[in-house]
Amino acid sequence: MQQEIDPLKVLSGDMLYIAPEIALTVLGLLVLIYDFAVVRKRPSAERQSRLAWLTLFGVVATFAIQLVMMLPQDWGGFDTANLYFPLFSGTIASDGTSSWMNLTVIGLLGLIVIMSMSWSFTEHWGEYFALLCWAGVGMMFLIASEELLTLFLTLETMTLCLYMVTAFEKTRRRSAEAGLKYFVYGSVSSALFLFGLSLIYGLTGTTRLDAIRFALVSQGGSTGLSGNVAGAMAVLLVLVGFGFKIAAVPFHQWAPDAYEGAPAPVTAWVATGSKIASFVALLKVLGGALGPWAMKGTDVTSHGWIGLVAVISAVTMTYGNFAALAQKNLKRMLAYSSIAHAGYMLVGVLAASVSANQASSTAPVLFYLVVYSLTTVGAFSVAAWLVRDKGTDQIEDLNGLGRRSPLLAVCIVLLMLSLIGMPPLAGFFGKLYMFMESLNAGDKGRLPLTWLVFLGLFNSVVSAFYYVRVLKAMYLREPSGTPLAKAGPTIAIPIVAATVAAVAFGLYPAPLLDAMRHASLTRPGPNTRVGTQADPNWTPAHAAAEQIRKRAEAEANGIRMVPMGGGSAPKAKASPKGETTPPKAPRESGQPKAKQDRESK
Amino acid sequence: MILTQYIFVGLLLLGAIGFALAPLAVVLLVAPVKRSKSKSDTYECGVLTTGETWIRFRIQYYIYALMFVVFDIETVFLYPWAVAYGGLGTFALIEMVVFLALLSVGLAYAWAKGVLRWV
Amino acid sequence: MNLAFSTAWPVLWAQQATQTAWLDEPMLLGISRQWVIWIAWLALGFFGLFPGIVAYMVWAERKVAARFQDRIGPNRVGPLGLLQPIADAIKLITKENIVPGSADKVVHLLAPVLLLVSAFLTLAVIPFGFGGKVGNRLTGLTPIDLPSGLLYLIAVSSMSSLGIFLAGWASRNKYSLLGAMRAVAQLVSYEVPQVLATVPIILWTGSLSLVAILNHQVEFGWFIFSPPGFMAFVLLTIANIAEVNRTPFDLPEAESEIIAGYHTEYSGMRFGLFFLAEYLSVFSVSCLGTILFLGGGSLPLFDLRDLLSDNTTSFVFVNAITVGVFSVKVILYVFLMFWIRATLPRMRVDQLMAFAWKMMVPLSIINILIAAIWQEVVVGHNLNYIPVFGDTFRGWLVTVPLEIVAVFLVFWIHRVTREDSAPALASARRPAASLVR
Amino acid sequence: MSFGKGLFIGHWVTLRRFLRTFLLGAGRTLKRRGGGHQILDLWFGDKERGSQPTIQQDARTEGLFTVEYPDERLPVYERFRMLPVLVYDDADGNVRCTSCNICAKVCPPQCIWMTHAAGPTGSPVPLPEDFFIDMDVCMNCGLCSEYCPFDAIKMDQNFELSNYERHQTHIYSMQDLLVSSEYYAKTHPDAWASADEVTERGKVQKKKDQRLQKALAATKPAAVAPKTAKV
Repeated sequence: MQQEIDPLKVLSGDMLYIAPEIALTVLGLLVLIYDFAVVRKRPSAERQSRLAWLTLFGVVATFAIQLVMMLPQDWGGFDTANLYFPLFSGTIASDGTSSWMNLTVIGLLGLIVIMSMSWSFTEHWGEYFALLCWAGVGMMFLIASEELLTLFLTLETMTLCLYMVTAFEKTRRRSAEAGLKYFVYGSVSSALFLFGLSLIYGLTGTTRLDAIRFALVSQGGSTGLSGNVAGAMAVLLVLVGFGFKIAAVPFHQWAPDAYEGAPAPVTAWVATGSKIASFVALLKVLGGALGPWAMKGTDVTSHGWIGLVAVISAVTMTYGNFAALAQKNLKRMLAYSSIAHAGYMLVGVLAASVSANQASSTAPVLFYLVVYSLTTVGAFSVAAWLVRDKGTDQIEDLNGLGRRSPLLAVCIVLLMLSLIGMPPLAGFFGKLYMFMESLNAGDKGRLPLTWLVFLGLFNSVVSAFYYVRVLKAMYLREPSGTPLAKAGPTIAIPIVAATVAAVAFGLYPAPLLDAMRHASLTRPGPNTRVGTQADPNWTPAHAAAEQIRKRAEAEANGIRMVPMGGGSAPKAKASPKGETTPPKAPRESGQPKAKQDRESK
Repeated sequence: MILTQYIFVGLLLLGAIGFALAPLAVVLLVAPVKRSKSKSDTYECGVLTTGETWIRFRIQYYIYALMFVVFDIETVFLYPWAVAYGGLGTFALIEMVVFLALLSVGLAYAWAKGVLRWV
Repeated sequence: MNLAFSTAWPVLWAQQATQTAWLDEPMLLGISRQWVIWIAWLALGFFGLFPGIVAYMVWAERKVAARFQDRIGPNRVGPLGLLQPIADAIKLITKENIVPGSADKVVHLLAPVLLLVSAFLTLAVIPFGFGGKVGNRLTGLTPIDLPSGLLYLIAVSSMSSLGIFLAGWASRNKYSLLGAMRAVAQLVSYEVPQVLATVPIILWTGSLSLVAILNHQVEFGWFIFSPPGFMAFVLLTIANIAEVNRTPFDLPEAESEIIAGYHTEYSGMRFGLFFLAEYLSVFSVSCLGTILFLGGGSLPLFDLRDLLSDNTTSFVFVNAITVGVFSVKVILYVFLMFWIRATLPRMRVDQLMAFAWKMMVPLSIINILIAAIWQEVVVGHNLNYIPVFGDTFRGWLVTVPLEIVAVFLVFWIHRVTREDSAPALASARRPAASLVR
Repeated sequence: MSFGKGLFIGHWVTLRRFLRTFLLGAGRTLKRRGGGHQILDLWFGDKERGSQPTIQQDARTEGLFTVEYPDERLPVYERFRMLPVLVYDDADGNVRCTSCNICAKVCPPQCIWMTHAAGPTGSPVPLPEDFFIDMDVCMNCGLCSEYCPFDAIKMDQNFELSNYERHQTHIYSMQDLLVSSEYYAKTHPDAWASADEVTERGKVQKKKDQRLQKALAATKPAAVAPKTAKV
């Protein structure tokens, strides 16, 4: 008789793994209730600061929860950084990538909430902070999603919240215009994206990412897209959806207006958070699920989406950089620079799907994502500073900043250099790893990718010009008009944090890269089928045991595994004969009796 | 077996439409038709209509429609829970309390924002 | 899923399987028995008996409303005015059908049809009697026994707001448009409590099918006899009255405000269809209320099921009684609506909306929780447990105070927020009081 | 909890009225107060039913108090005014009206006019030759009967005056207006028995007797002259 899987026990088990997301949702609700219940009568400024502090406190708490989740098991954590847990019958999975990226997203949210305290650009503070948190929840679920429907749902949650928050500066018409453009463009592209997903479901018969890859591999090995029109359509439409999200060139028209119109903290959140989540999803869908369609055999230039993505990446890089050259407005310039960075990261995505050691090839992209988003938050807080004092965000308003607040000016210089990719800073290492990764593609694929790498370097040089223009304004120009007021803590903290990150990861990139490599390793290998909810005796503990076995294989073929944070290697040593001793059940106390007996069978 | 029962619904639908249109057809045969200009313009207490009738609605109706959709979806989620309630443990009750609490916060929020006041 | 739940379902399937065999053998002229039954239902029931019932409900309403006002009511057309409905019908048919020039002709015609169709469809699922008996379960004298009967009912009953709005919009008249918008806003606001009020029923029965609900009430007693059940009954009745646009809530077609609401531009038989649809939905809504809370055709003390055996005479006899009892209950329910219509004045539109969202919806949500608590306290978690008196007493002990607290809470919140939200009104009242003193 | 108390009281009041219509008053049985049975009445009922006022009721009547007008009638109050009529003493057929035109002058809508009768010798005689009231114009105010010194014109109580044609017949001539004093006595008993009308009648009777005596006296001397019927 089919054994009873008690859904509720499994569900309650899984809830613990999405504790950070739950915390953030509840935080959003609390902020909302606090706004309309307690501080409704207070003046807007006081409401802003109280709600901001409440949100900040909540975000720090969520950061702590996420950190605890990532501690290794014997320290009481769930070791999510090293283990892969499919949750809610496989729709989302908590693994290394999702843990690390959650950490980054929550950190960014903290910086953005701090930045939002600098000046009052709206009265609906309750809704503003709640929407920021819920957009964060959407991002975290998007990063963790393992299945097309959940992917679409979480993508929509994130973007819907961002549409609304973009239009929150009711006093300025530009904000409404930005919100509307973002919304109209977004809804059209998400409709096409959905159509693409349905085509993929039609072709493969399943919506789970690993099952799609499995189906494509079993359908015809890696024959790429030759003669497969429906497949090509599906890939094109999916690229439309993702192109919009990461603002790649053919789908970037909304980005400059939306970035410029929206209030600076929101722009930062859109430029960083939504990009991180979209790129991780892109890696999972293109790199993971649609891998077999990438290219025929190892020939990069054959039928497959590699060529298409390469072209998009090249065009995005060059367009982003050359358009940024002509910009007078800081936020618009940063918008085009973020398009350019999207181009670079696409190179990383390409590298990830063609490079030899598939398992840890996504590490450079993740590294670059983290570094890029931290530095961009710093850059946008400069824009916030401008808007707060001058109301406009032209670059020449920065004139003479070098003399008035030298410390912050130095930080801004470092940020800009890191964005260019100068050697001592993190930006350089990000690009370095990505381009190295794309160079060690298979022998047939190396030539086109080398062109791409060359184009990337050339663009970095071009980008130096418009970043340096900011420095020129700060140091070589006399202050014109009213000088910028002293940047309060709410502006200084994001800038300093971003600079510290850029410098620290620049001087000593190894730990971040290892963490990212570790993160990408915990993802199930390209061809393995993850135990799905269907088989009866599946439990999180069971998945953990399988992971241990997988890491044993990885160690067997020579990839050194150094877990981040010096946690001791997981206790259960996998003996070479492949027979594994089940590890300590992850949750002694919370485990109902019946389940433990089942495990010990 | 279940699906065939909907055939009856189809039959009833057609029958109902027929039952509604039949008298209207009889009216065509029996009722007098004396057209006149004044008889065919809209009746507004005798005053001639001015301006366009199909105007844009007030935003009030849109928000009520949204509120309705939210609470209708809530019911759609409540139904399966209620059907399966017998077989589930008290955990289901706690989970549903959380669900209803979330929605009540939504209602309270709308209430506090003065959306529910029909102006 | 524990034992009770997973086994209940196959039994239902098995039972329906045996039924299909019996239904499929040809009965007359080669048509299978099932189709014959359906055609009988349609010809006799839906397009014969029900319009008759509805026509004479109109007559009954006028007589009862008259008697409430010490009048006699129609008594000229035939003995006791019994031919009045026929006279009305003839008048409506022979009247000229005026359609405004600027109206949208097709939609103007379709709106009443849609309304009538939605009223008819709600009756397709209602078990009027006990029907046959399979094992211990009654199959219910119902045209079709859908396993998701209640869901079907909600879907169909929300079609009526569509019909009303089409009528208002198509007749291209400012007043009818205004009336239609108000009507739809009201219908939409009262559909939420109506639907939430049915959730406790499903909670206790464990199934959406109305026949299962009937069976449950026959075995465990009517749902109205428990505090959450009674509160749900009150909520459902109020929401039903609002759904059907009857008196305390008949603002959308209030003559005093907006000529005749959404059917201003309708005359002749099209207006007749509106009238027929309204009374048909009164009938179907009261049937629904009776089935859900008053135990359909079952008598409170005497259990008719054991009279049921296989031969047709017992089938006819028992079902005759149940249909009789059912119609008595429906008549009482409809009389309640007539009674309310003869007593209460019309509600102002903002009070009407505030009542729906600020009192009915919170109350129905709280009532669902209290119903779950009642289920926890009285029945516990296996569906086959027959609650003994001790349990029900404990249930009452727990839920009655909860209900009272819930009602007071809701009224108190409303009173507090109303002060807050209408300061002008409140302050206006106070000086007047001082003048009086 | 005063909130909602009104609901229950209101419903109780209406229900009580509803039940009382069945328990007391006309609603108790299916019989109509004006005779005839509610159910079988319309086709088999006796035709002239409903000509006599059959129902007595006032504000304190409980239960059903509908008067089904054509079949049941409420008595009309004596002072009810509906269109004036001319009174003639039925004892001797003497038309009281002396066509003095006071009523024509006093009538607010001026809807009375008359022509003076001429005696055999052409000299005016205190009688109207013809007397017209325009029914549509008359507003039943009763001023004519107030001012008439001879109690000649009185207000009648017949209100069922509908007819099929409204141009010719709505101007009542004297033939339509003349009504016997016995009919007046029957419809206005109190007024007929009231002191001033009795004294008035007495005076008129006395004057009539004097005139009769005078006429007889005038005819007696010429006992031989043939009696001229002057009256």
